[in-house]
Amino acid sequence: MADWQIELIKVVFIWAWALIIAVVMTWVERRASAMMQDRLGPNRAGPFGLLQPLADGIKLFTKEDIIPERARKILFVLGPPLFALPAFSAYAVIPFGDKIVIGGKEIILQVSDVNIGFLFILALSAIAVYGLVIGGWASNSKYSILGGLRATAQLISYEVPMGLALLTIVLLDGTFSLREIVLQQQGTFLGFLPNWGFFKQPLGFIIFLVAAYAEANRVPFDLPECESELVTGYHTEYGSMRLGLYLFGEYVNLVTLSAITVCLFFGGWSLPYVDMSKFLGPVSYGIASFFVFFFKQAFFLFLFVWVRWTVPRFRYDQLMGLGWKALIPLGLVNLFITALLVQLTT
Amino acid sequence: MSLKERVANILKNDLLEITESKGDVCVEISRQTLVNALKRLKEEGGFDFLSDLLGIDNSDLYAKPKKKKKKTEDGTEQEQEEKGPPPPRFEVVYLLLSLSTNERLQVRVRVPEDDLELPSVTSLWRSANWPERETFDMFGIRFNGHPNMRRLLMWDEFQDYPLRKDYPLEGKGEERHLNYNIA
Amino acid sequence: MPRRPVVQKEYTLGERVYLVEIAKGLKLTWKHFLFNIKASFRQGPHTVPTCWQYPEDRREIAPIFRGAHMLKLNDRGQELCVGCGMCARACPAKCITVKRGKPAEGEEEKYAGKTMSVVFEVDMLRCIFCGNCEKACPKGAIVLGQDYELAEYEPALCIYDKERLLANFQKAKAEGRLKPPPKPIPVDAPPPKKKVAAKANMAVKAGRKQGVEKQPNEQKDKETS
Amino acid sequence: MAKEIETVCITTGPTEVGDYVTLNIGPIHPAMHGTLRVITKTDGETIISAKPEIGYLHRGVEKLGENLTYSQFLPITDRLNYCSAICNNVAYEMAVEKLLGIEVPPKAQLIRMIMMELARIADHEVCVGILGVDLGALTPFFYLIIQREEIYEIFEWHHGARLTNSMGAIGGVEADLPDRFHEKWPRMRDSIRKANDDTDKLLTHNRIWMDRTVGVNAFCGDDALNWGFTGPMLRACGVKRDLRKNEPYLLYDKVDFDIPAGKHGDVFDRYMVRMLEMEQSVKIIDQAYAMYKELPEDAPLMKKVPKILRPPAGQIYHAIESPNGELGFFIRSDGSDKPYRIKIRPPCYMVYQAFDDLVKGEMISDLIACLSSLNVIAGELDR
Amino acid sequence: MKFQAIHGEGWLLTKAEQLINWGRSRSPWPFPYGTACCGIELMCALASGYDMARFGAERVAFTPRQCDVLIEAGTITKKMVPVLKRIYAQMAEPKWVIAVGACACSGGVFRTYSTAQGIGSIIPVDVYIPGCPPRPEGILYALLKLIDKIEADHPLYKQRSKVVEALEAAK
Repeated sequence: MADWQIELIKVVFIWAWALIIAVVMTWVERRASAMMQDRLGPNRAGPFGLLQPLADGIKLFTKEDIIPERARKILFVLGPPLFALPAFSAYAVIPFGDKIVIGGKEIILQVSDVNIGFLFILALSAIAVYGLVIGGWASNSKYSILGGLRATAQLISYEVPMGLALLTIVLLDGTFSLREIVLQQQGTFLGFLPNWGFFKQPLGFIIFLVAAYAEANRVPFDLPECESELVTGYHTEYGSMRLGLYLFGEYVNLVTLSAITVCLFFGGWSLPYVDMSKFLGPVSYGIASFFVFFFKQAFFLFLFVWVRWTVPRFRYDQLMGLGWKALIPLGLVNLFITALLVQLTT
Repeated sequence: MSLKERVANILKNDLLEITESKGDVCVEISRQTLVNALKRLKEEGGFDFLSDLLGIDNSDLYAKPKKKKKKTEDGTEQEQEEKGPPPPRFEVVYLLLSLSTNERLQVRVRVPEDDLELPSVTSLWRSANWPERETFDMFGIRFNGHPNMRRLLMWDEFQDYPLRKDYPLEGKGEERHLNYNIA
Repeated sequence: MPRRPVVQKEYTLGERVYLVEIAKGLKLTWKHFLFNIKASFRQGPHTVPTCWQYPEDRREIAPIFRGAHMLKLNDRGQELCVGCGMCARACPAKCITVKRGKPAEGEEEKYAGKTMSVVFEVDMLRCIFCGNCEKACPKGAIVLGQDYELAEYEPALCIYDKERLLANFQKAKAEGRLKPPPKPIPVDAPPPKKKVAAKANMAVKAGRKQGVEKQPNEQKDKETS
Repeated sequence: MAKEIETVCITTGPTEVGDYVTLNIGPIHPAMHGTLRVITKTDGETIISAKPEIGYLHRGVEKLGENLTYSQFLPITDRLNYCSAICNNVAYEMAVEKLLGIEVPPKAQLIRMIMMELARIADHEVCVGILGVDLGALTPFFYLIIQREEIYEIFEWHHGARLTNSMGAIGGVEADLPDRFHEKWPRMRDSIRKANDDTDKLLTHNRIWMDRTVGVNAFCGDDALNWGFTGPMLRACGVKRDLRKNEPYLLYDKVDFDIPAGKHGDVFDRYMVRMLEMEQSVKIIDQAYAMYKELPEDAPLMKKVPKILRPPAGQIYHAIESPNGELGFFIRSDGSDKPYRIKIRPPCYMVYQAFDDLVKGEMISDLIACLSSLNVIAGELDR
Repeated sequence: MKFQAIHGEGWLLTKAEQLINWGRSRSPWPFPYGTACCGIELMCALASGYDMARFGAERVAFTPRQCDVLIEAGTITKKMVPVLKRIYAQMAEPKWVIAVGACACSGGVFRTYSTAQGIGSIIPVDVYIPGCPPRPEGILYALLKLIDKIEADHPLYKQRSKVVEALEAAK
């Protein structure tokens, strides 16, 4: 197989995989939330209701497509894909496994190992905001525009603490490449802890996680949608598959964010204390590393769901207050101390 | 001192009539002295809480021929009223409450049909705000000095006053049409 | 401009740092989650104890639940309704139409009383299921049953005629879902005790005559007392 | 009844000058409970003014009451505050009984008390649950609604309906406590407490919840009295006033319970008052049930009343403490079998008219929180 | 094989119709237009005890653009009629309406000056539920009836006949 063929297969595979996780996530979200709330959740479409997302998809596809008369039509159409696509693209630089040897060829389980993968992700997540803002503005509805405004302010101000938290990891590992970072996180730290970003940077992790929640518009930071205040916020005027893209984009976002979390703070595909490559064959090692990564990712996906159904949501000004008054100073202090320690130890 | 006596002491000459039914004391005062009398009741009598305010259309009550002659207090009273010229059609009842003694007092004012106006008591109790609007909405009694004398329950274009006795229960077939230009 | 009290509330340290209380909350939802996950693997439609999976797993309906109406037959299969129209008068929604008539020649056996209802219609769309008709009926003929699956595509189907009401009764009888006879209500009344018994009887089943006779008596009692 | 808890009040709020965005909220809006509408002027997210518009559920109940007999009107009262229909039923029955001049037997009074307190719990559960939903915490709502289902089951077995109960009749109640109640109550008491505990764990000390509620829409006690507030709303402002204590009816003077009161009248205090009141209701039911057990089994349930009620002419006002506050019925009778005029004094009507004052200067999110904590029930608001 | 969506003919399009119906019937997102008492029972039907979400009727959104089934629970007063009309007009096709309870079906006990006597004369209604209010089971039963109705629908055939009509009109 030529290289480009392998690359193509990888691209198709990772897109499909991200899609599948996102689709399954919608089902998990509904069933898990139901279980937390002492009820059952969708269980009629297919076994255990697993086909529920499919049914929703079919329904949304065949629904009438309404573009409000006074909406900005081009922007209205542009909004949803602009929101959903960057999250997909960000998945390209995530190493979802170590490497696999097939037919004597060593294949890296990553679409492309960009040496600035880190910045790429930050840039893409900034683009996704436009999807919300454009959607909110183009709808020509007051609720939508409020949602869009909230999205802008929220996502921009949480980008900063997120960046600060990520910078500490960069400082520690000395690279922007996600693959390099994961490789650096193998082994142990202080002799008994896994050498993960989480143990080296607990504060950074918390800041990152909070910022990730805000980035993904999840409760307690789901102000742009805010069911009870803004009807459904920025996508109030959207129906049919455009709405589907927004909802779906949200889950793809979750998938990407949880993948980043795993890469940066939880050692990617590696298991703590155990080096899988020593006792597994080249093929099975590749598969095993893939699944290790997946299970770690699944935990964070579940955490997203779990937190959502537990806490109330912030108020707009409190949210900004938390971002600017708590997370950014904390992030700066954390960055400073980390820099100092790195400087002292090397 | 019983409630009746106390109220009579406070109201003095403003008191037109005092009745009691099943323990509920009802005082009648005239339109002209209404705000003053209520103010005195509030400040001197301790009736500092306005529970509610309501209108009554008495047209049916006086028009109806009495089927049975009852020997209760109220019955004889009403027969006496029937002898004179028909009393004013509308009546507004203020339900007062004393928070310190937990006594309740009804104050009623009669409003003739040709001059449907009353002074507003929103300056005394802000709780009279919506009840007064509702009384206007349902009976057409205007309250002078009310900050926002508009219809409350029915829509603005509605013409009639539904709780009047001559308005049919099932309405006159009004429909609401909305032009969507929200100013 | 409104006046507002100055609010000063001290937050404890645990409250201040967000995470402690959120962790407690997460623990609670996790407990519910685990419990329900375990429960959902149980056999049968009623898995999670707090959720009734409606079409397969139905809740027990109280025997006195006020659902769809039915017209009762007595043990010999005769219609109890005499078409007096008391129910129609007692109904606040005015949803019952009754027309009184004499049974046709040779059909007297079908009816318990000397008269019967020629037309008996209940407009289910109007009905508010308050049970006033049941209370008003001197013969105990109209009863609110347990049926609650009343949805229809067409409003016309929701107007129950006499056949439908009788069929409701037959169905309920076949399924053994008949309402138990009402318990006599203990009434606080001055002696003689005869009247208490009479009232209690009336609630169950009483001749129309008795009812008519009793009413003015009662009223007189009331007025003199 | 003076204010017992002192708070310092200051005048604050935005000035109504300038060009603002008009935002129409409702009547179909997730937080507007279906029929409320508020027209707000906003400066960014800050509310400059909020004018509630009501009447979207005005069904002409009072006019209808003039055209129905006394016993026919009873089912209509269910549809006022449909979250706790029994309180409406009992309030109306007691008003008519006052007009007739009869007193119901003690057993009936106890049953009424038990059922009313259950209804109060159910009402508060919905209010707290909806408050949670509107502030983004959905899960407590589901825990509370299950308790409500249990309470409904008892209602259903007692008088045959879940929501619009039409409980009892004028002169007493028609059925003794059902077996279900005897079986279930000991367990239910615990499960009600557990559901409240769960809600408490998820919300009360959560900083996000506290930030959203503490100090939001704080209101002064004397203002509240002037506006005609009653019930939990008034108690949250620090005025300990409860008709069950102040003007005892039924057998409330024979049971021992506290009146929970807040301090600032903010959303948090209202929430806490409601939570604590549920606890008190459980206590009242326990005591009433103990008293009930002492009565003989065949004790009378009904006072003898004629089939067609013709109360003597006169006008009365009778009020009880419904879950939302003072629920009063003013009835004027002209001696016929239909009331001449019925006026209902709904508690949330008085509270909701102060809405502009309550939310002025707060943010849109606070408006939602405020509205949910007021527990405005459109049925009794518009009648 | 005929590529025509006539009922009973055209295997492919019949299958497609079945697929569409399957999707639509398993994901009827409700618009809870709960105005009065029935709204509370609707809430119970949506909440834990009965859990309407089992049928896919989840994601309660209050924006008409995103919903399929308008569950009209409660009284519609004359003041509300224009709002209801507008909400219905804003919903995207295909849309269905369930009228819950006596007030929505016929005005119920409120035969008064301010109450609209049923929503059937205002917007098309698919399923009527008597009851005041109906039990949550009654609401679920109606939802199941609606699902049956959706499954018996011929969306593509309808679409085709619409197109045909439009073409003929153009001629």
